Amino acid sequence: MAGGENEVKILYFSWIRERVGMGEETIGLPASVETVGQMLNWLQGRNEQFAAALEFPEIIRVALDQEHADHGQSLGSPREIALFPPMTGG
Amino acid sequence: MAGGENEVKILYFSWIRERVGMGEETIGLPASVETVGQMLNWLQGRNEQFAAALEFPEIIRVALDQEHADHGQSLGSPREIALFPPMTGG
Amino acid sequence: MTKAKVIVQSDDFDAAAEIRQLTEGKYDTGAVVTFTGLCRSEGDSLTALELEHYPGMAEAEIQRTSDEAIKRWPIDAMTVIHRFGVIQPGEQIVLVIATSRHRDAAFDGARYVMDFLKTNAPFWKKEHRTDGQAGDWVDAKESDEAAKKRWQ
Amino acid sequence: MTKAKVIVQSDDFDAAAEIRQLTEGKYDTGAVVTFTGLCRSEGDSLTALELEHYPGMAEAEIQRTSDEAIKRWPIDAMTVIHRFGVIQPGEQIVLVIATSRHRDAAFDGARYVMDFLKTNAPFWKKEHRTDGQAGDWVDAKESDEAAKKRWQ
Repeated sequence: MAGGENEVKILYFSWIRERVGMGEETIGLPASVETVGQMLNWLQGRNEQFAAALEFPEIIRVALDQEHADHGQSLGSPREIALFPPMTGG
Repeated sequence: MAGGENEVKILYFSWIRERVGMGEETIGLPASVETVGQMLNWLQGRNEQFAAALEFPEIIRVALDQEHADHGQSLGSPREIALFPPMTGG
Repeated sequence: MTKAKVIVQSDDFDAAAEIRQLTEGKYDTGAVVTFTGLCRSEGDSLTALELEHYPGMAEAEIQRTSDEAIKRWPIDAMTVIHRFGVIQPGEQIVLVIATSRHRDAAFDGARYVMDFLKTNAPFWKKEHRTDGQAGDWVDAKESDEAAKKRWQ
Repeated sequence: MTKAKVIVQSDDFDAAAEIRQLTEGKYDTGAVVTFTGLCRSEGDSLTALELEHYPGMAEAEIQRTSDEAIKRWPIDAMTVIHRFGVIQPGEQIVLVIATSRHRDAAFDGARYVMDFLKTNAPFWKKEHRTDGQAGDWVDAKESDEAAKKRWQ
């Protein structure tokens, strides 16, 4: 893969979607991003919107291929990543 | 009251009703019967059917005026007494 | 304080209609827990259960139990219906509905009422057997006595 | 092992019909516990809640949770329906039905599913306010996180 980047679909929900200004995108993550937490850190540095949306990364929930993932978890090579706030269904 | 007896309605339910052969009766309890347990003991001595129905008095439940009563409880002067086995509703 | 609606009847009941009665126009109720007890066939060995009850005390005892639940938890409304008479496998025997703002009170309230109703409400079940033999009175279960202890 | 029936839809649901589906002809089911979650108006301050969800994962997460309940307790059958979209006060949001031979498994199973669904199923509620102001996203409650701990 050119530049060591992996193309992946990322979905955003709820107020994260509103703050980053889109529901989904496909981006290349640098190969240096190895864990869920590192990915959040990298996304936060992209622009002002992402900085605002991910200001408190500890509360952001992440799913890899539709399964909940801890921030310390290795990213692997998912087809789909999702970022969302704590859930309020039911 | 003549002979120191108090007339009271007694109701029988479930297999106690079947064994004593009636659903209810009005009887005079001797004044010497002061507690629920003493009443069970006295009823047991009435005849063969009562002896069979109340063979194991510890499992017999008693209600005084439609409220559960312990065997050690004072009988008082209820309008209505009921004898029944452990309940199996619901 | 709300009083529970308590009915003891031989007729069947409509759980959905009873739920509607408790929730219609109540826009601060967020949780409805419903328990329905059904007659089992015990592996096709029973044609029916016959429920005997103590009229008057059955209603009074269920009322005491459900009013106690309303005192213990923030319950918006409660309905309890218990049938008597001959009831066939698959038919409804008992209904408990508890509504509340949040789910915990509704779950606790409904379960509390069922736990106490089982051992304290004067109902007795007699089996009608498919093989024609005389049916037994159902034995009380020790697990039902034990279930009450979780509320102490 | 039975699999739970899981549906995520914008349409309303008929709880009574769903219960019938789980109990009809099941003569060894003795207990049905139903939880219905309703939209509250929060003292008339809301005209509606808007539920956003993550399609695919919402179904998968509810399926994982309810299948886990079926593994933990002797549950005969289970149905879970969760709505998304704009829902008005008094309307139904979520339905959980658990059936079992006895009441304990049905109560535990239904409550377990609700406790995990609240914090693990990807749904988010946004308020629509009666005063016309922009509504907030509903905050997650710490009590919901705590509720899961009782199952450890």
